[in-house]
Amino acid sequence: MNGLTGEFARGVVRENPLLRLMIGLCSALAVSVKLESSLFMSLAVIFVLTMSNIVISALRRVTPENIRIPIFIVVVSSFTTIVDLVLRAYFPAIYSRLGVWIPLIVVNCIILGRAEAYAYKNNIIRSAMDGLGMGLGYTLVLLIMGFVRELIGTGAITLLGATLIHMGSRFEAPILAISFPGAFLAFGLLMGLLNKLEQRQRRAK
Amino acid sequence: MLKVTSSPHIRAQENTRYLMRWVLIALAPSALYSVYLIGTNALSVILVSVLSCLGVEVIWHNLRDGKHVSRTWWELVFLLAIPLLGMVPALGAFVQWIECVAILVVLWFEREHRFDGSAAVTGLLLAMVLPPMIPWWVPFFGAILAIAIGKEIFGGLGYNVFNPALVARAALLISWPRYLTAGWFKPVVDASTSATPLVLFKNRLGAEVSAVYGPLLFSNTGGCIGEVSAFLLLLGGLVLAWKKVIHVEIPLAYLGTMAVFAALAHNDPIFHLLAGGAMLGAWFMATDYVTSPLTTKGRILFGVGCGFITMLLRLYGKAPEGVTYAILFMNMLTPLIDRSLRPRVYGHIAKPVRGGK
Amino acid sequence: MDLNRYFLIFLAAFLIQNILLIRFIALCSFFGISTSVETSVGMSLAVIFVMMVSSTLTWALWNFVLEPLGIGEFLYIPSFILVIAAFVQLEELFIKKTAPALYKAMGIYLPLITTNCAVLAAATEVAKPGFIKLSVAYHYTLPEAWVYTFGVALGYSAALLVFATLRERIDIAPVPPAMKGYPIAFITASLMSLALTGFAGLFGV
Amino acid sequence: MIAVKGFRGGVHPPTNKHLTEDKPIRKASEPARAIVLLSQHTGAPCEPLVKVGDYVKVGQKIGDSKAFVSASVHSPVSGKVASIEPWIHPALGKKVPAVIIDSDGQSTLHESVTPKGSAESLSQEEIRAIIRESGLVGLGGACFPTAVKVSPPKGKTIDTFLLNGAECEPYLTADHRIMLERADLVVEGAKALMRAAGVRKGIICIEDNKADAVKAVERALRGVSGLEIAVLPTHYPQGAEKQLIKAVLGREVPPPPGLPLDVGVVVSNVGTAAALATTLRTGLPLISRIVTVTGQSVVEPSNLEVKIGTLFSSVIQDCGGLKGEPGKLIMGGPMMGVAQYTMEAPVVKGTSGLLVMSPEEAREEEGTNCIRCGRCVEACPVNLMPLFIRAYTEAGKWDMVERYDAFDCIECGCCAYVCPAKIPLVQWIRLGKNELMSRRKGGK
Repeated sequence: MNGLTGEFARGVVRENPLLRLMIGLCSALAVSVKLESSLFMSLAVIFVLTMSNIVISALRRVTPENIRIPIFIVVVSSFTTIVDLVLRAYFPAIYSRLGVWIPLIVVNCIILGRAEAYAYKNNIIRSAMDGLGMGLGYTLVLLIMGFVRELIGTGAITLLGATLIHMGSRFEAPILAISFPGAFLAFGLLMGLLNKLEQRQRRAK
Repeated sequence: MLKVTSSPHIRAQENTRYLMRWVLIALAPSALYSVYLIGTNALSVILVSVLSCLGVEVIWHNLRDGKHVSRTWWELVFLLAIPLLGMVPALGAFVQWIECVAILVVLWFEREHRFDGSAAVTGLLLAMVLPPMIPWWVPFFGAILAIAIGKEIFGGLGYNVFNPALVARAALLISWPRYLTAGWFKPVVDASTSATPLVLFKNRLGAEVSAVYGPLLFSNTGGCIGEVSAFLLLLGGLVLAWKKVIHVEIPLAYLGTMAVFAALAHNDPIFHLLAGGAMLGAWFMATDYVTSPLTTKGRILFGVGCGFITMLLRLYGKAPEGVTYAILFMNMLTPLIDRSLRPRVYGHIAKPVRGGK
Repeated sequence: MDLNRYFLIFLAAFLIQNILLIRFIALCSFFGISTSVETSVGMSLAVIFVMMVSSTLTWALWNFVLEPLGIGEFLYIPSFILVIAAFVQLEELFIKKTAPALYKAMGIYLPLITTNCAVLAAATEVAKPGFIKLSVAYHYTLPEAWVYTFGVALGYSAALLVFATLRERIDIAPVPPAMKGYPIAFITASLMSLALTGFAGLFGV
Repeated sequence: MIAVKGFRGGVHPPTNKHLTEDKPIRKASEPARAIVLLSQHTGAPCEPLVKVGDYVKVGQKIGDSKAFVSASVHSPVSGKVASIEPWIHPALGKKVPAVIIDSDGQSTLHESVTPKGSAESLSQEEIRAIIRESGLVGLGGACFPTAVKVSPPKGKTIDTFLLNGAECEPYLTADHRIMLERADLVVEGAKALMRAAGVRKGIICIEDNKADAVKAVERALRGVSGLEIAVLPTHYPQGAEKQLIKAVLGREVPPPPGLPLDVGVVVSNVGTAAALATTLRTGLPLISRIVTVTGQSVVEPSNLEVKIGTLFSSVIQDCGGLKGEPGKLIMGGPMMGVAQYTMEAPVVKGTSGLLVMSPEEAREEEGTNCIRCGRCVEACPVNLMPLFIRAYTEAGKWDMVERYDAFDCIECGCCAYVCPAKIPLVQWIRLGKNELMSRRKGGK
């Protein structure tokens, strides 16, 4: 794989930020309690990640090496503030659910990590693709986790007030799935499952 | 042919199975008594829990070791499909018995498997910390959690960090709180309430609870299956101490700390020792080898910690009982305790250099 | 001077709302650093120190500058993170000059702390109470902010140290191959979190 | 009587001493062929002093070394040197050079074999020279050259001499019988050793399961000053040097390479003392020793005085042979002895016993994972945590193996004895130590 699709796909699978690079975990565990919050958090992260990658890449030739980190932070925190204010204004319910995690995007390791490791060294289009790919990798895991945890833990999936799936009244949802320990547990099991699949694939080759 | 092995060439009689067998023997009076008092509900919880633990262990080991893999998968599907029979109205009430028989059939197929007895102990302990009046699938899932997440995923016997039975209980408590905080055994004498003494105490109806030593000791008190008789549990614990199966410093430190704490907080120490899961926890849960410290000093610290947290949670916490979390919390500290309280090696002047990279 | 209140703030910050196990903040360092007990101790010391100072700075910044000027809602993210980043940079230089031994012990952890969400989270919480949903306080006085921050930092350190000792033990266990490494670490964290859930509601916190 | 302090840890395995404790020492039949290994002691191996075809006499020195830490070997028989070739060493499990002598059955004494005098009549230097010449080593099993032990380096003062008659190993009764039957030799030898080492205070340490031996030694001590008896409760591994010092004196020997003389103590076995006394009286160097031949599979378990170099098979034949197929042949006791893969190894200076187990007794139980019961930690007399040393050895984390003080292990076997999971802990720890040693040598 090479070229732009390569940049894009890399973040989704091979260097998935959550499952492979082990960064950006905090928010992923916290917001994956519901599909809805996973979705909005992912959108916020994709936006901030892509935009800051673009801006940092664009400024990379004029950014002095020794103060690059503060500059990255200023860029990232500007976009984070935008998301913060937009969500607060238009989706107050979701904002209050996501709470601390929106402002904490600014220290989300994915974003600063990509800025430092990629955007600062590559051109704008590549950086944008990298941001999108990484964001999508994050989104993918978040959606799976959000879906599974919400479905098992509450017995139903609701999105923007509409109930999409309902397991029926005889299903007694284990609250464990949406609890704090459940987040770690689900994530650990998901990683184990992927490892298992990968091992099987490797053996098949 | 002369056999050549490394010294020593003689071994003590005790083995892992022997130790596990004694734990089961020590728990048996309490378990049987609860079945006698409570009836089939207790029997069903105990059977489902013990058999499921054994079943999960066999299936996990077979898949892990690659033994009879296809047969094992069929067994797994078979056992997991049986709960679906609960949908059939006529069968609904009997599913637990069908499941028990099914597990027995599977165990018969796997009869050459070497059981070390730890799964049976975990299963019985799990049953003892559950209320008797719960749907049968609660201990079923509990057993899966205990053996799979509590133990086998860490590498099996001896490698788990937390007490498997208590992991399962805590997870079940989060998952289905309404079953785990109700469904207590109803005492025969005082049928007007189904609350446990600790719940009564929590609700500040505690003035008269001190007068219930008799019921606490000998039955007739609300609570989990394993809480029907503090006396029988104490007896079992003493048997284990006498057979040198458990290290007696843990229960002594545990119960001693509880008593002192209670007395300092102007509570009735004896009530706190007899009520709830204190006896079961101190003698059977906290003494689990795998999850408790290795040195005498460490074990005393462990017991004191358990007793302190238990009383803290009982007196100032939200829930009436704290034994489960106290022991789980101290389990978590066990590697740290083992690391910090290493015995001074013979001939070494100062404390040994702390381990670590 | 209500000692009781200090105690409750500390207990909540340290144990019941443990920043790592219950609030899911700073997990990247939790999983990344805890592979060895020694590094965990080093990181903990660095975090305790940086957190105390950062919280003092942000508390002052918020109460004396941002809030009186009414620009807090827009600027708190960039200004706080910049204050922290700047302080960490200065501190690194300062320690390097004045206390080489200390620098040796915690120097390599300092750059990592800038992106340690726990620092930003605690620093923001003391300025804007309710940030990480702590129900004890609505407004922190400076001593309360210190107590709170110290509780958070100590809770972080304790969880990190305990987790490192657990991982040392799990490290040599025959964990199923698919679960080796991070997956089993997540399961362990899940059970730690499970053990802490029992403390919810202690003293009404 | 000395107040005994005891030591921590240890175990109480069934002693099984009843098989031989009432059997008086009898002389084994003369070997037709003696296989004298040139390395029977701790330290530098000996060079042969004879050639193939030479005629040697009983007590003639046939191997020696110039190294300080070494002990010479002597011919136990008279006859012709048949060959000098490698032969299996029962403790090392590999072949080492040996002088093989075909006996002529005459037992002609060598000219050097003449009485040396009593302990009182000889000077310190004279006794040391006699010890060196007679090839005396610690007969408890460690085989450390006695001449080295009684010559402390300058600057170290020794205040106490311990005579080790604990014999804590199950089954073995050789020292027991020596103290019972040859108490006067034991006392005489102890006096000589104390004189050689320049110590005034000596304690003879005997476990309380040998009450008759205590009485016999008490009787022999009448009128002797400077020597006392300490009766110790039966407790394995009390006969291990470090544990004995801790139990009797409450002192702790520093970790390896620390030695008892670092805490002012010299420990010697009662068998060694008796052998020295024999040398003083008769002039015979160390060419025989008392061996307990025991076990359920031996027809007639006995305590034998055996010439060094006699093959195990012939020693066992002397005891009526075996009942059925043997399961295991162990040189030494069951706790620290070495399992043999052949009966054709010779008796060496360190052969305190031969234990033959039936196949039934030798069967090993299948174990489980370590259940962290902590029994090994409780049992370890040096306060190690054997389970961690094993776990880190298995995981290959050598730095942790060292941090858990694997080098302090005395390989007494208590941990493996008590382990309910039946883990061969001693074997693991030895493996860890070996790996650490080779890593150290490798410069890492």
